[in-house]
Amino acid sequence: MAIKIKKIEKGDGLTLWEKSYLPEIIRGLGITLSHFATNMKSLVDEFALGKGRDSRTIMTLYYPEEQPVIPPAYRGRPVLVSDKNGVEKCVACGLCEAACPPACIHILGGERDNGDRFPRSYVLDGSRCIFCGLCEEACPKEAIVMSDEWRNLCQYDRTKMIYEKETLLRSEAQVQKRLDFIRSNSFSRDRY
Amino acid sequence: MSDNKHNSDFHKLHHTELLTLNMGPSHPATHGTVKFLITLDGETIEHLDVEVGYLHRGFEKECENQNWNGVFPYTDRLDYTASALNNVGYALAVEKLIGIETPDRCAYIRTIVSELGRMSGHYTNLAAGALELGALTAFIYFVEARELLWDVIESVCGARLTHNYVKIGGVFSDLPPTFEGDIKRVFARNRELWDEFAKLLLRNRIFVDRMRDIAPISPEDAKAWGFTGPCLRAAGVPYDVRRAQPYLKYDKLDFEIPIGETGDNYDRFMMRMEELNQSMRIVEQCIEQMEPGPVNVNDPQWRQPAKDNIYTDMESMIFHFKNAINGVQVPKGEVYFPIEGANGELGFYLVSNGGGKPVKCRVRPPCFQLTSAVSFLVEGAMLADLIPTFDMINLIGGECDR
Amino acid sequence: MSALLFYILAIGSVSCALLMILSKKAVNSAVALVGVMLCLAGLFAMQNAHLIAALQVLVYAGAIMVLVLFVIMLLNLREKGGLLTGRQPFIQVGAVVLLNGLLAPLVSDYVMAPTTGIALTDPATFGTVKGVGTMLFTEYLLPFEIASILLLAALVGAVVLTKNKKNSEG
Amino acid sequence: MNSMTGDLLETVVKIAFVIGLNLGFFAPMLGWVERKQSAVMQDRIGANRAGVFGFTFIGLLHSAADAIKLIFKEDFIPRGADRMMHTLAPVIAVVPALAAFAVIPFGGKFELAGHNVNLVIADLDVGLLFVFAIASIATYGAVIAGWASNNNWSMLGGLRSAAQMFSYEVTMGLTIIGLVMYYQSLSLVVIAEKQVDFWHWGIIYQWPAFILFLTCAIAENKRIPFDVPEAESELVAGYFTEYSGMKFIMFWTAEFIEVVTISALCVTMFFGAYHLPFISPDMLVSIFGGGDFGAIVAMLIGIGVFVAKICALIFLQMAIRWTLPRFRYDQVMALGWKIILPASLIWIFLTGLAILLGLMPTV
Repeated sequence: MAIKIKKIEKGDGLTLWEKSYLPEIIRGLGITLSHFATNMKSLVDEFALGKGRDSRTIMTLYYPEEQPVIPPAYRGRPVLVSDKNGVEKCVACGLCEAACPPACIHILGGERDNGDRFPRSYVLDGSRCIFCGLCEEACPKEAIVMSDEWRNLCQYDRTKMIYEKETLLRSEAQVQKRLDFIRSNSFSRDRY
Repeated sequence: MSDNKHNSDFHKLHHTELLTLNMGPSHPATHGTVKFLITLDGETIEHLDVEVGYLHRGFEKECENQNWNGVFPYTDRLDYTASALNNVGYALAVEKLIGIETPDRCAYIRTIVSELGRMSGHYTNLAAGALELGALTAFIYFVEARELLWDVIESVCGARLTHNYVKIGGVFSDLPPTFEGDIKRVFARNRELWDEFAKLLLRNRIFVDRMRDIAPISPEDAKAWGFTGPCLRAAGVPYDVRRAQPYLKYDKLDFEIPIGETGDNYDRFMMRMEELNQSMRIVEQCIEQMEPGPVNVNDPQWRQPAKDNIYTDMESMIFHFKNAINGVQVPKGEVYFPIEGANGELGFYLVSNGGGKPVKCRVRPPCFQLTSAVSFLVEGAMLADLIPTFDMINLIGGECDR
Repeated sequence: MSALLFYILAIGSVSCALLMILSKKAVNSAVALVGVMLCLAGLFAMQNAHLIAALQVLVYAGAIMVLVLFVIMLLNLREKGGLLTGRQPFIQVGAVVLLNGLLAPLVSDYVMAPTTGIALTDPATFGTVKGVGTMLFTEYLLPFEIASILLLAALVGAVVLTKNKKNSEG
Repeated sequence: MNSMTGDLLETVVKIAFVIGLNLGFFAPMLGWVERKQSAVMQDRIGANRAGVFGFTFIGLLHSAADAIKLIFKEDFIPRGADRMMHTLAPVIAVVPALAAFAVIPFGGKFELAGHNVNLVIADLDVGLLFVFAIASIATYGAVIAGWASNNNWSMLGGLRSAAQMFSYEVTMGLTIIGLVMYYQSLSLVVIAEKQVDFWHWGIIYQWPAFILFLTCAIAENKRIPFDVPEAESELVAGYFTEYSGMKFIMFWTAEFIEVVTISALCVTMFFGAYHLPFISPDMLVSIFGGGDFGAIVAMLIGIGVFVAKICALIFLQMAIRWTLPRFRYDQVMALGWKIILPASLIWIFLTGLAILLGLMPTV
């Protein structure tokens, strides 16, 4: 493709009329006030006339009452997935620990009576986690996934941000959306 | 140092003295954390020292302790207003070192996210520029535009600010099915907001007086200071890495390089305004040209296997465990790969000894060179001129200090 | 009622004046002087000289004192606060009283003499904008114009001084 | 009740009304208007969370919350600051802002129970001059605050504000000379009364004076686009950088009251004061059956009209404040001295010429 160069338009062509400040001030006021009028109308429509959420032209959410829509790709708090019996799928292989860039995962592996490996303790330091999703990528068992949980990620006390295995455990149904996403999209055979 | 030089005979004769001001490290105008040591004569800046380094997090050293894929989250935090661009730059550098070529669709997706990243960077910069001139409504209009863009980015990458989307040999996931519709809707709205932003400012004499002929730079000086990106193009040099050294799919795309005349703040502002339009065009063309297909290289050595392949496919299993524990084994060698970042040429210089971790990961941050020229640009100007100049230089602490 | 107001204003102006003379800090003195001006304006207003009162505030308290304050601030004198101590306050007050004593005969000649310009004016228009304006542009036109030329000279002087500074710098 | 106590009582009631209107209604409302209007202009919602038992009243309670918070905040005086001046400055800022209202008529003259009620605190012959005199005192608040804070940013802000306010005072005085010539009076009461006829409203013949005056008044009030003394991106917060708690709220209140004062002045001089278009107060009195009842109703309508007009102008000022970028310091001065001053001189000349030639009939 040939290199195209575009000389930008300079603002030196201000006419005498524009130099008198007034027309541009009036034009600016026209823009902001038209926003004001549109938004006022939509607010009246929504709250006074009860036309509902769709009529709103303001993009801000009334946060605690309204919740944002979280896309399936969203990476929230990393959680451990449990199988049907409520036991974690994790086999304490340590791949997530190795892959984690800020080193926020600490695993102490153990062995059950039937010979299955399991994490004796699984600690995720939420105050260090950067939500990069590399643990999810590294896990061969789909045992740790990035959930869509984003509440209470911040605490006043750092000790409250250190998550133990019990607090991280989620049933498969709870993270089904994310599991579907990574199976069909991120880590599926169609990718390559 | 400067005191002897600037406390000239005039000041001695009139028993006056210059005022030394510490602007920053915490000051409303120093986005990021940077300190200016200003010597003022009335309102005129006699001398200015920029002190950077307050946001130094040891990025380059940190990389030496991460495996090749683990560096991506850190590159996000270089230019955090346009983090996808850093991802892409680093990935391209590593791939050049390995010598692999990503599939077509992947290249298109990377082009799209780079341009979205560039747009987000420019939106942030222009909005902050308006804010610092006191035009709060214009600021919010562009923040709204950026917010809409981030919604799309979030649906693609999973995060609004630190995407960590690009991987060695591909991207994390394919575009979501809603992507095309979202982009159409968002771009339509963003074009409206662009128009309103332009109408609020560009012909307004207050704005023009604040920006025109403030801190101009000649093409020669700009080159000598190592300017790249919008600031260099504002001085009239049509240098753009996307054209000078095409990567990804840029040679198949039709876009224009905007250039300015005098290299003043107004030109720099206009440059970014125009690049927003060009970026939107690029994204639209990419969506048009893109065809369905794989988004990762088909070689288990470099990319993550599918989850159900890990236990069924021998090769996948071996490389998955090896890559996760030891990192991707990048061949020995060194490489420099520049891309066009939001602020200019963003280059990654990587050295590998054949192991799983980079031996050296050096970044050429575009705004470091730009920041070094701030004192050259504003000496003799007024205190109030420093603010828009500094904004148009667009120091991003994470990128400049690393 | 008006007597009460008079005493408040009078005591206010005198105490502000004393504060001005006695305080160590130049800025405090300047602000006290503004207080004096305001109290004087109140006294003028009580005499139905509303125009003079307004001009007193506008010109002296509002404009001139701001400039004085401006200069004091720029000089950035590093003094201690509080009032003067020891013999100094007596010396300062004494000096002012002495100066006033010297000037009193001069002033009294004009102010206290019963047959000057004031008596000539119509009591109905005394102190009003119209009255003052008419007098200024008829009877006292020449002094008025001379004063404006003097001010113009000062203006030109100021411009010349600031211009000089730029040149020596360049 | 002898007439003097009656007068005194009347004055006290009027003063209480004006102060109550400003501090009790306008100052908190402006806090709300500034937040909400800007929010709606900018596609946002604006503050709406402060509430009592879940009732938020579309964010109205935020002003109360602010006041409570700021009153209980630490009153901080920086080391090396002049304590007395630091405390005095916010007071000097607030008092003149309120005092200017003394000469602004907020209703007409009515006869109530044989007593002449003139709805203005002080019917001064030199009302306009009084306003300017008071405005010139307001400069001290900013200057002293800037000096007393022992902070370079405050100092720069104080110096800028001194120069700016001083310059614009001069210019502001000149911008309305044309209007004074048109109405042949400096008394705001007289000017207000002369606008009974809609065709004598100041805006009709004197609209250039309105534009010039509004510009100067906004500059005098140091709001965007003229907020160089407190430009937050340059001088942090200018002269009140070092203020917190009650003192900060006083600066804040002073700024809002000045917005109201400017609006009230513009209404009085250009927009027919308390008059409805085409309906005189006398007509209102007779419409409502004359007598005391009619007078009271007409009085209330007059006050209501006045307040409504003020609100409209406040809306305009807020819209301007949220639309425009900021000037540079030297550009503010250049605008004042090189554009507005000559323009107002030209306008005085043109008005004089028009009156002389009979093109603009004086009222």
